[in-house]
Amino acid sequence: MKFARKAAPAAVAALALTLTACAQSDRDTGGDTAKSGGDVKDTITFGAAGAPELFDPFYATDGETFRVTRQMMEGLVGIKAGTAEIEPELAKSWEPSADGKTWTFKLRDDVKFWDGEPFNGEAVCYNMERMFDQNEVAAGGPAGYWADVMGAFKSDAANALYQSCTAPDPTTAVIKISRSTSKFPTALSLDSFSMQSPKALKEGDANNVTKQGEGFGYPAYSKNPVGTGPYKLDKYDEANKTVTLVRNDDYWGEKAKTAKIVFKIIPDESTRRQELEAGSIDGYDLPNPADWKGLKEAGNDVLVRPAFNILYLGLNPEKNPKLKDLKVRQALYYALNRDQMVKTQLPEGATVATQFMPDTVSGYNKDLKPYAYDPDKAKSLLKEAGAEGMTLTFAYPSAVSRPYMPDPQKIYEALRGDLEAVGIKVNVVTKPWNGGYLDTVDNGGFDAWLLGWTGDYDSPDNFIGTFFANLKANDFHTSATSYGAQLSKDLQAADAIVDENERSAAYQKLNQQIMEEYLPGLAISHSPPALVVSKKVKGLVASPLTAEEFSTVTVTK
Amino acid sequence: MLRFIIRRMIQMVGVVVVLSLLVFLWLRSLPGGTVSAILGEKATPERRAALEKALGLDQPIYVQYWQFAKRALHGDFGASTKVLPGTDAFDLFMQRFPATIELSIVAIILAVGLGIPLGYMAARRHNSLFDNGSIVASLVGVAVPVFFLAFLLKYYFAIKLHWLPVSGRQSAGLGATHTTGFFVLDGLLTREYDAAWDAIKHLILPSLALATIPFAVIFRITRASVLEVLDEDYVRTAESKGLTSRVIRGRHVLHNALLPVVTTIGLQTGGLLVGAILTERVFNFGGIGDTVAQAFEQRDYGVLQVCILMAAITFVVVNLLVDIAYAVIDPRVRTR
Amino acid sequence: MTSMSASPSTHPSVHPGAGEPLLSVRDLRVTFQRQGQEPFEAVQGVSFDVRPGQTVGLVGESGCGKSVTSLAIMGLLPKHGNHVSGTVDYEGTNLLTLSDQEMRDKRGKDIAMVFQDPLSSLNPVVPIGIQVTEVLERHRGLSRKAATPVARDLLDRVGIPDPDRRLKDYPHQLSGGMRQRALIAIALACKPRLLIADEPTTALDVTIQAQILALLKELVQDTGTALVMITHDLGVIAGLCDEVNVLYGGRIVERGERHELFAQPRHPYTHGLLASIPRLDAPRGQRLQPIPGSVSDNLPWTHACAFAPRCSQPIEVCTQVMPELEEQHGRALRCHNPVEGHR
Amino acid sequence: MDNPLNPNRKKQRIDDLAATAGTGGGAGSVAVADLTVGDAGHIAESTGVSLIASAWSRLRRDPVFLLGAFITLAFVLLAIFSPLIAPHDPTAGLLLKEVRPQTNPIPGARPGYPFGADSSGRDIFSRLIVGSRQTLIVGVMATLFGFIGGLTLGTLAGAIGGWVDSVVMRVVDVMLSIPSLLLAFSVAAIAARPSQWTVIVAIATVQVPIFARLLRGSMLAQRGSDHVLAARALGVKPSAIVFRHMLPNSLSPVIVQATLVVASAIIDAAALSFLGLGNPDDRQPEWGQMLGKAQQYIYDHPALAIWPALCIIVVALGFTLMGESLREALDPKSRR
Repeated sequence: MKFARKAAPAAVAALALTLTACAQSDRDTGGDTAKSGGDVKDTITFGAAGAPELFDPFYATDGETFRVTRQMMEGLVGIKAGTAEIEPELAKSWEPSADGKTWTFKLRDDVKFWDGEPFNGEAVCYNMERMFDQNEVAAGGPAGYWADVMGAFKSDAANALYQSCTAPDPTTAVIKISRSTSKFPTALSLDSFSMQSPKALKEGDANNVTKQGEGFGYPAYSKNPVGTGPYKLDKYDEANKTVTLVRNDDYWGEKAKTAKIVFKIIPDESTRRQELEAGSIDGYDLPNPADWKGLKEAGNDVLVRPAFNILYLGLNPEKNPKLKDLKVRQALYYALNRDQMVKTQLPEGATVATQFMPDTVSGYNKDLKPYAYDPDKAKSLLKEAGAEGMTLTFAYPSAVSRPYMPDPQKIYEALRGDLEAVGIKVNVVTKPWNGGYLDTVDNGGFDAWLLGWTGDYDSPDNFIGTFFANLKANDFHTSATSYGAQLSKDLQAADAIVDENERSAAYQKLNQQIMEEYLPGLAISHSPPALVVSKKVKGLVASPLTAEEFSTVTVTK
Repeated sequence: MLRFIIRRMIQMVGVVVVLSLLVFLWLRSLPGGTVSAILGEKATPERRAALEKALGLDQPIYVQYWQFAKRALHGDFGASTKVLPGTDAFDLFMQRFPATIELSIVAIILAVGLGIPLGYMAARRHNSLFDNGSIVASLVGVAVPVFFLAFLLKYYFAIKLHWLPVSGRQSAGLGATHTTGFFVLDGLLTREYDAAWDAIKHLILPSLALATIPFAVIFRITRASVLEVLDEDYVRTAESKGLTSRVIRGRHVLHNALLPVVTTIGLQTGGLLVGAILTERVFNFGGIGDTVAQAFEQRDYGVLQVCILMAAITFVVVNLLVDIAYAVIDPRVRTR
Repeated sequence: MTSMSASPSTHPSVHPGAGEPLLSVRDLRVTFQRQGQEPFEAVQGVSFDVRPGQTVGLVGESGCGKSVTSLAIMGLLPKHGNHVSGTVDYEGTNLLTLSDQEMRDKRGKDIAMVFQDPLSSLNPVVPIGIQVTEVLERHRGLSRKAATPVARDLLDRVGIPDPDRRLKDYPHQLSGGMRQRALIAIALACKPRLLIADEPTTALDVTIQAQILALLKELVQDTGTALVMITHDLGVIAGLCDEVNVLYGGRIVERGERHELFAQPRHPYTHGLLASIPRLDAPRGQRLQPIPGSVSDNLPWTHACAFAPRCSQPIEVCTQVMPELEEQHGRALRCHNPVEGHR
Repeated sequence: MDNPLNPNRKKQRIDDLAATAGTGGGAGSVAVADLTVGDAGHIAESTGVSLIASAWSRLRRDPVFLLGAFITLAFVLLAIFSPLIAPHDPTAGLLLKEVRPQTNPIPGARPGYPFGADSSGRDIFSRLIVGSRQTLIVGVMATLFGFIGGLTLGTLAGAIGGWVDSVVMRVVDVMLSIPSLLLAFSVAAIAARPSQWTVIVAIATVQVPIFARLLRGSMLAQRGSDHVLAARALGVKPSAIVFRHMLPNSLSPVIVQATLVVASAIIDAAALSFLGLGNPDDRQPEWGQMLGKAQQYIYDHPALAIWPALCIIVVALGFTLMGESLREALDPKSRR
């Protein structure tokens, strides 16, 4: 005990010092509150489901982060409120070359980053080069959207979609890409590709992503981002799990209507609901469809977003050879009573899918009709294929709720019942989403499974391209089928068509082929995700891309 | 005494080393993993491979453990991958830990502050209505699943009656200053008394829920222990000396009766971590319990490793403190 | 030691301890009532006197009610589930009618008690010194500081070596004999006029037993304290007591002056008790004669002699009629068919 | 969450309980011998059989025990005959056609459906009734597996002694030092395919060290006891001594513990379900799972949680009351 006795006073003294040193209140003295008087609140408090990963959107991958950074950052290309369509944002206009490989962007000349740096062509190119030039660690993980869209980084420049960026004058940026693609320039509307202050990026050593143990370490910049948007980052109180943004008073466009946004992180959905009812938050994302009614009755506005997703039943012909027969796959499709499932298990506004993309995406084929519910036809098809009484290992994920399937188990139960009704023996398998479900899907461990996709941007390639274009490795194992190679080739060809109408026509044809001739999987439904705000909140426009902007929002007292 | 403490410290190091290996192996044997958690639907084989390589998860497991052990020795537990990506796992732990400590302290104060006096009263009125009633009440308290109790409290006091906040540690718009991470203390130190009061209000329901089981246990142990001590010869001796009931109660009955209670308190304090997982989840309290559950769901290895190891160390330290406290009040241990 | 009256109440004075009885127990009855169980009368009308300075023994097997009697006198029986009746006059005051507080004032000051197991009777977590001083603080109004030297002297007086150090020691650090000495020191701290010793030597080694008995005898004589000695061991009685009460099944079955009783036990039970003690002067080859059976064989006193089933010489009436306590020649006896002649 | 009846004062409590085994005759400590005159002599000669007999005679009149036994018996009967009692098929989505996630997620009560239906249109009343069976299976199987594991370890340690004892007991101590639900959580998490059985195994794992310590303690206590020494002196084979003499005498604390474990197993199953580690397949209803899954609808439809929670509370209370009164009846120390 001797040691402890000697050390104790010192420790106490040190503690006391620390406490006094840090016991200064750094609270605002309430100036803001006074300014924005009237019947409008100066703060929007929004219930977020998760903590933002970091504040440099380039390394972010999830919606919770983008919801925050979207208020602070802008890209060359923006998204029209309430739609998936693109519109000018930091670029006033753009023009592709005839081969679709050179894109000239005309930039706004009245934009400054918060730190006073001007936004111009050089800044654009600095940003593009910064995104392109990632170290190995960042390339492997955090820079995921770049990897998705551009294919590769500077270290592997030959395989990259992005080639170069030049700034002939301050209001012009010219971006060269290696091939014509439907992604361009739509993909530039992704939050990850927001424009950030070159000076701040440099000073914050923004590209210095490191491997830290089994995770990634991010540079200082990721906590102090500098953008051009209507809000600035004020404070991230990690202990109290709140992110506070304040209005950017020098914003180039229309200034934000409310001075402050507080994102309160509440992972549990029912707790978000309770907080809303208690009035401690003004709104939250992804309310449980079961709560919609109650929420509306309590006087809240449930804003239903147009569905921009697809739920499908994946099939693996490699795992279960019976599935190689188109008739069997069609039989499964006819067996499903999707109308009833959509009505009973999915929220209002959900629709039965006719193809692997929602109707807002260009290339959607309006003429396709859904496979009707026809158990008799299913049975006869199975008989024809000699697959009566076949066994199907059919899986669904537990411990997860996705926008396209709010309650996987319920959806599964409905579909399973339909399959069993036509004489198929179903092996019920379930695994936790992060606890082996996705891994098993990727490893081809199930005959059939439920999965889906939410679009990142308005491009057919983002849907059917993602699913089937990569012949070597896709969840549907199209490489094991007769049509796989052809489909992959056709998809790549369609993507490269420069003319929009021509391209759309090509995709429509592909959609028809996929659904009628190939049927690699069964497209099930589109389900609209919603967000809910109290009736005091005005001016929030729901976005199919879940890309709501809060700058137009006011909250009455 | 000092030797005893040193010996326990050495034991603790052993426990931590063994546990670190166990936790490491446990994490690696979990189905699924960090990669799925990070990539979600975008988990194509190529992206998977790239991410595994970037995270070093493609190496043989013993290499991974060796790397982990080497880093851990320097206090480097890596960064969080999903709970708070990029944040050092240890920093994350230190940031969340005060919430759990604050909650646990209040809960244990409630449990002890109510459990010991009520247990004593029940024992003194052995077989009375009060005694039987409180025994049954404590058994009922134990039979109620904690998370359900937490929900009931929240439902009535926060949602229906609006007396107390629904969740969290502090109201979002308060903009309170946080220095130590103990919000009540922060409020007092920075003289933001409204913030301290706000934090206290947020503490009431979760700590009540968390305190139930330790309370029931402490109550029953105290009661049983007092009953036993009341029957002891030395209490009769004390009575035969004509001592005042105050002296008998304090010096002879309670002092002895509290010995097993102290052990119990220690064990219960350790067990609070479990209760905290459930309670913090219901109240979105943002402490270690909540973090562990979240890290588990999202397969955030770094955070899980740190949290479990630190929880184990805390457990051992608490038990050490209990043993020291035991030695202080039981001379038979002290002077052995 | 002249004539011994059978009835204590009419008995004039006896030496030692001449004069009015210090303690006079009359028709003491203790009934245990447990929930859902038949009431059980552990003490069924016990009467005896203790005069100042006198040493009185209560002898019997375990379960005969002797300890219950002592606890009833001290007012230490749990209030709940026990019923005590009769009178316990201490210097003219019926202790059974005193309030809890009044009784507290008497205990430890006027009447003290030494218990059987010195280890369990001392608080394990309080130093010996405080266990001595607390009684001084309570009854003599001394401060802790003032009481400490007194306690030290007390420990010294009961023969504990190095009393200064022992004051700070805890019970587990003392030997068995030492602990019993400490208990005696505590009991005698306020110079009580009556000391009840309940099997004070049972838990001790034989060699220590003798020391403790000698100490008790010496202290009692020095201070003029009356002593009620409760024991199952007639050997202890032999060395210490003036008068002996033999209890069986909650009643006194025989009473007499020590020498007379030892020389000529009349009750078969007393006789049996004496016969079961090994004697050095017994002829070689003579076997010890244990009393057969156990207390569980008892008959109810109400319509029989409780001892009859174990008796060596029962007659028919023993199982039909309760014998009364009859007094003759300074002795009292409760038996239909007493043992005749000397041992 | 962790149930204080089995859990955390663990070691000490377990050892106390173990000490009550096979010591039937030693009753009535010296201090109270005189007070329990009639009783004491009786007990002094009693054997294990009459210990149980006397315990039974006490239990018969104990209202606490009777209430607990009544609840337990009703529960077991319900579980056995549930399919006959339930008005509807608990797995059939009878009201599914009414279910609309956004307008009518939970069909309400009506004639024939006293508690309404769940979100899959299944009759809640029937599910509660039939759920008793799975609940009983979880409780009993978890206890049984825990007991078998504990029996193996405890018998090994207690009967063989020596280094086997040390090794086994170190393992047991390590297991006991992990908060119980955390251990169950860890075990359940490893399961590649979560199901009712993973829940059972996870909960059973937590009980293994408790049973092991209990059995080992009471066996050690008996190894030195007279009847074992006598049997050994008579040349009875060691295995026969263990199985015929020691084991039967160790059973009374084990029975007490088992009764309490059933209660905590049912509660723990609910907690696991709440944490998302329960049985994901809800075709066969189980109360803990029903409660765990009801969290999603708890705000608008608290009844969905309250009914299964009430069932759990009542049944857990029944087992607990029975266990506690058994413990008291079999514990010689409490015979006052």
